[in-house]
Amino acid sequence: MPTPVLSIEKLTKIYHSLNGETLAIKDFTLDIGEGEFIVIVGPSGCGKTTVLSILAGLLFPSSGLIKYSNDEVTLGYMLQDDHLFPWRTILDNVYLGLEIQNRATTENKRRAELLIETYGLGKFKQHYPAQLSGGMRQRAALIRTLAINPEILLLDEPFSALDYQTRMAVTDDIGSIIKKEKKTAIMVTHDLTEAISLANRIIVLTKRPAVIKQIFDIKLTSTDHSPTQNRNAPEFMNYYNEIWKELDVHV
Amino acid sequence: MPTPVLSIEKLTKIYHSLNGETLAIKDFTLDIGEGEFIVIVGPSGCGKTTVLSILAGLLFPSSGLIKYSNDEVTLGYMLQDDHLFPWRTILDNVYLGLEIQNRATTENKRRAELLIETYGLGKFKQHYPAQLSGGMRQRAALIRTLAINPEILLLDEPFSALDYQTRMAVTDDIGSIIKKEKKTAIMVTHDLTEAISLANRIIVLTKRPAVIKQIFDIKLTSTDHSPTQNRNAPEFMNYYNEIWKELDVHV
Amino acid sequence: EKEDVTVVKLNEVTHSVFYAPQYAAISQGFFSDEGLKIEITNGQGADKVLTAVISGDSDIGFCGPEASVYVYNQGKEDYAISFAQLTKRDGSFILGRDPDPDFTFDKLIDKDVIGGRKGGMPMMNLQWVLKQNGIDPDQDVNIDSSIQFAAMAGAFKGGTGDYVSLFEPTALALEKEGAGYVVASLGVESGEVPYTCYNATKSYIEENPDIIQKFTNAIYRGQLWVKENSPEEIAQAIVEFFPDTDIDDLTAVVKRYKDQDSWNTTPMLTQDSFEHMQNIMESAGELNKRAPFDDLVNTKFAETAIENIK
Amino acid sequence: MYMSEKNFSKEHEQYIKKLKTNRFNVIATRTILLVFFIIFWEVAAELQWIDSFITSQPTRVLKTLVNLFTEGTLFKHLFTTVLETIIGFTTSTILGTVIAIILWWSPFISKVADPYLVVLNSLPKVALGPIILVWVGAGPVAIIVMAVLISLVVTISGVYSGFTDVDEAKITLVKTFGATKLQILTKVVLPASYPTITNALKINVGLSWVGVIMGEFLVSKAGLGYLIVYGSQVFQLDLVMTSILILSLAAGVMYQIIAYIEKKLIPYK
Amino acid sequence: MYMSEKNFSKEHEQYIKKLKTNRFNVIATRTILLVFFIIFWEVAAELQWIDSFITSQPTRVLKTLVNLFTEGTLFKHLFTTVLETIIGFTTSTILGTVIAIILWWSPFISKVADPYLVVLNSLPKVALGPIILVWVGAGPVAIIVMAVLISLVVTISGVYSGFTDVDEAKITLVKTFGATKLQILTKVVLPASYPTITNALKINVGLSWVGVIMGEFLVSKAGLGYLIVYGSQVFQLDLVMTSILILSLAAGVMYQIIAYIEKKLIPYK
Ligand SMILES: Nc1ncnc2c1ncn2[C@@H]1O[C@H](COP(=O)(O)OP(=O)(O)OP(=O)(O)O)[C@@H](O)[C@H]1O
Ligand SMILES: Nc1ncnc2c1ncn2[C@@H]1O[C@H](COP(=O)(O)OP(=O)(O)OP(=O)(O)O)[C@@H](O)[C@H]1O
Ligand SMILES: [Mg+2]
Ligand SMILES: [Mg+2]
Repeated sequence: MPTPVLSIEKLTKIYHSLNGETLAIKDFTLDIGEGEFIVIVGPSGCGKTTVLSILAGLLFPSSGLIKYSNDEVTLGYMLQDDHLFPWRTILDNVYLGLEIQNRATTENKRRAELLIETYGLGKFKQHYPAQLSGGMRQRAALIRTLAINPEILLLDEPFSALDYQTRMAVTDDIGSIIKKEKKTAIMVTHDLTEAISLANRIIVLTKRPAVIKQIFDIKLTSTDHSPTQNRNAPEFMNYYNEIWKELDVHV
Repeated sequence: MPTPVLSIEKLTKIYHSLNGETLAIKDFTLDIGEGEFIVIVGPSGCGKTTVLSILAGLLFPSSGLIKYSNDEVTLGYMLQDDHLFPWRTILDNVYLGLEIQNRATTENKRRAELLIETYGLGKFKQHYPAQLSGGMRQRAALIRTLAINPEILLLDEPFSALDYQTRMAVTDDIGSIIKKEKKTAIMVTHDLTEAISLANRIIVLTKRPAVIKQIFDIKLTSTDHSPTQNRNAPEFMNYYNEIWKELDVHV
Repeated sequence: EKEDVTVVKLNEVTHSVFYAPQYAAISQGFFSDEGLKIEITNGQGADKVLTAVISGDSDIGFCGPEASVYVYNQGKEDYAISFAQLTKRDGSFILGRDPDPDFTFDKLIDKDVIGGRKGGMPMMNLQWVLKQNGIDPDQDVNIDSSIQFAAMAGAFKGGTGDYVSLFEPTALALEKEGAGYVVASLGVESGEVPYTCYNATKSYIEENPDIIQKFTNAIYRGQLWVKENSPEEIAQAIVEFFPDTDIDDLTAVVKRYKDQDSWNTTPMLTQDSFEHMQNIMESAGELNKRAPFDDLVNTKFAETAIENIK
Repeated sequence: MYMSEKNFSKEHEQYIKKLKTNRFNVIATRTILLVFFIIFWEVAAELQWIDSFITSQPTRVLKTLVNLFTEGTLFKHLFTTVLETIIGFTTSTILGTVIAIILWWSPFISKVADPYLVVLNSLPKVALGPIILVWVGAGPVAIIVMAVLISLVVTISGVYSGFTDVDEAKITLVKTFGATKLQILTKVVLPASYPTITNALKINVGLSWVGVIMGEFLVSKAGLGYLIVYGSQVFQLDLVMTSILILSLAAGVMYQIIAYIEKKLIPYK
Repeated sequence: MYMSEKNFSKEHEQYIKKLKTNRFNVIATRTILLVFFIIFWEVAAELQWIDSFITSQPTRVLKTLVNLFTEGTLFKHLFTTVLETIIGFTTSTILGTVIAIILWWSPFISKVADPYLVVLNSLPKVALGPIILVWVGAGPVAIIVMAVLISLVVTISGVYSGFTDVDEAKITLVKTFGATKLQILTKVVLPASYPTITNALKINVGLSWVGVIMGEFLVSKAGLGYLIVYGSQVFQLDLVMTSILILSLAAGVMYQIIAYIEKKLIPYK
């Protein structure tokens, strides 16, 4: 494994409310290497979003340690829905992160605009989000995240709001963008097909409190390692069935 | 094929608005046999919901003919979200159809209650929908549809609001309920796995205006023909790839 | 006796010690002697009083007859007729910010004076008095007619205007606070006018002459009673109508009104005073057509009362 | 306080403690503010920093209150105003809901009525005061009409927008069962817009108070509005201030009652 | 009308025709209703079915209008009232938004202020009339204060509830970029609650009119409220009625202007 850009050690998180406390994560330990694509799967409500929120600094852990290889590391967080601001054009939406970090220099803005062009939204720069399809919006949300040039991407079910077929296409699309931009990525998903076709490693969590149940190293023999090709890899179904069993789903 | 309970002939539907007209369906012709499970797939916005709405009598077709084998046929329609009424308990939600059709006799109500018991919501009869999980709510919505004892079920992406794993489980669950109650069903979905594991026939539609592009007869060699078993059938992946190609998805 | 008590709904223009004879008539039982029970509503303005009378919500209105002139001139068929007069002078006083025993009306020149609202009797009367004193109310003084009647004292206390024209007990309240001092009485200056009278619609009078007669009788007895009794006794008699006013204050106010001869001694509304009022209205520019006395005033009940009661 | 047999973590105890401190601080600050305000008012009046004749002062207000109470008139006035408000409120709620139902029932009527409603909505109903007096007469009816006029259009548009906001899919659902328009109304539209309706009621109750006070300013024998007018006529600002304080308390209480009823009516929330 | 080169189907032509007929019917019905109402009013007054002294009548209103116009006073009164309304409206909008921002900024302040706001909200501000005069003096300022008082609390709670309704996820999103509280306010909360704010403004403008008319009843030298008071004082109900009609038109126009600005401000809708 390459040197870890991020090591998580014995992360624990307790939520508090008047009615009592909820232990969401317990002793979560994981090293993540540079350029790795980590996918976290686990039952509903087990604590996946909590892990990402803590990594992104939105929540404080109750205990545990998070170490980045580099103190200045920039994070990009992508949520379930695109959350594009309806009152901003696509271009202005993409500038959002830069504006907030006071880095909206001409150069950075050019770079962001280039990303828009590269990833096929050039014609829609001046459109409002409502004028784009769901898939295009999700792509715009990714570009917004990439515009601040983050080293690590945190993706929380980024495609789950899309319909099935669009989702397949966007997964391929966004997967290859992330690989091309050589980002480290940590993604949460419920969709095992998506997980297996994108991941280097899949972390399976238990029910709440989330403890790591098993880690799968995904090694698929496929021609170009695009998500589409990966889905057709011979090992695909085996991983699928194994992980499915680990998840042990009930309604 | 058994005698058709429903034949659709050259169904065409045009939507009108001030800005122009939209041809949604064109010359849609199909015979559906008793007890058949038909799944309709097709690109987003191609006209799938329109077909179901016309069958349910919610919309008038622009032209074409719909013939039911029996004039008194009862239809049950299930929508994408559960649409349980938050101000009614589960039991009262299930009674809704009976009340509206003025058939809320003691006998019919008993039957509906029995359905609730049979399908595992007995303990939640007096709960409000907000107190149930997504999967349980979706099951309650199905029971509400079944309570009026319909001969034909129309299902419009009934599981798409659920998360991936719950969805798998609920598909199995609801699929077997429908089979057990021996209903004829027409379902729309975007999820090919779901489609293949449930259907007798899959109708693939073109982009709008929806024309039938191809019909797949699904014949899987599986032990008990439950959706779960079906997914593991050797023919599954072939169907999947074939239909996927027919759909020809772009973002 | 109690069985045939008739309820009369009376709408008064404002609640004031100025109307002491009326309250005395009630408290001394003159109305119940006549078999009448009076239910008083505070109309808050002559316009609203007459509105209530015309619309039939009140049987008898109590306000300046100028309002019934307006109504008559607007062509209302079933207009209101005045049948008894209670006060014969303006009840308001001019207050300045400092005591001024040597007050003359010239002192108002170029000053801000808060009067009542345009078209109302207090305002017209003020203008008239100014004219009588050789002052042009439009040119020489700054009359502020913008403030609602009930809010004038407050506005003055709050710093608006140099002078204000006020009724009792407001004037006294301001004096007690040291915020204003009575410098002149408009009642004394204006001469006799039918300042506040009782009225009812033509049809009501036609249909209920006996009630009107009984009412007039009681008012007359009230007028006689205040004439014969001291301010202290009057204050005692009417204190129940002014629960929030101190009895000494009440006495002082009663005395002020009694001393300046505010109250008519009979319910008689004379043609002279009626025409005098129309002069005032005309001079204020609010009257484009004089109304005939015979149509608007009915003196028959007053005459009968005066004849029968000694 | 919620208590359980469970042993909570230290972190949780701290959290609960912090919550409690926080709540205590809020309540303490509220109380201190109120007390400080009253004391300041009193002291300022005593030391004549402010003109207590105009601003009144707490002890005077208290005295006036005691007076009103011992004279027994306090409840008469309060009762009159509250009764008028309740009648006005109830009338405009019922009337407003019925009209909203008609508008919902017939899109044609609703379209025809639209511009009229906009004008009626913007028209400051206060201006109608004199006309109301002339039309319905100067009596309690005028007060109630005023209250209804002021709150009616707001109620109509509140309830109607509740109706139109009802999830289309819920209506589609009952249509699949073959529901008639009446059934759609009673089974879906009305219950679904309960929350919007109760919200409209909260606004409505406030406006009814305004209307009643306005009405009492115009014409009245009793009531808090009458006390205010009378107080300012005889220049007793203590009485005015006291009445305003009673009024705001009464209005606050009625608002809370509506809020409470709302909670009871919507148990599924 | 939208026109295109395309040939539409017969069905579509029918549909368009039906739409047109429908629209025509709506407009025709509206007009007929209005005309019929005016004619009925006139005829009923002429034939003395109704007492035209009380109800006035269209020709009299027209005459009064012409009079006011030729005397040149119409615009003076209209202008005065409109100006006061605009000032009151602007003040309470700005003040209300600022206070709402403070409440949003500090949950502590917002919690402390809550019960006070409930009472202030329910308090019929009309009752404060006499007190306002005493406090700020008798002049245009009193009118504007009245307008602000009446509309302020509603504006605060409208804007504040807009702020609190902002999608939490949007705030989380900018937090992932490391946004400060000020940035959250300016980049998310304010723009996201534009629609709610403009909605609050629509209510606010109505209340400002009420406040101004109330204020003019209390103290005024000119304005539509003044005309109404004067008209009822001298029993010229024609004048009262005319003023009310002008008032409702002016209020309706101002409402439409706000609605138009709303549309322009929110192009993405
Ligand atoms: N702010 C909070 N306060 C209290 N409990 C919370 C809070 N946020 C989350 N939880 C609880 O913590 C647990 C984990 O939540 P989390 O959102 O991390 O789960 P998840 O794995 O992302 O779920 P999902 O699959 O539904 O997205 C859940 O049981 C949830 O109820
Ligand atoms: N009421 C309507 N008026 C005008 N056009 C409509 C209307 N309803 C649907 N359409 C159009 O008709 C087409 C078919 O719509 P429909 O909802 O049947 O598609 P669908 O296949 O169910 O789509 P999805 O996969 O998104 O559910 C779409 O292009 C849609 O824009
Ligand atoms: Mg989550
Ligand atoms: Mg659909």
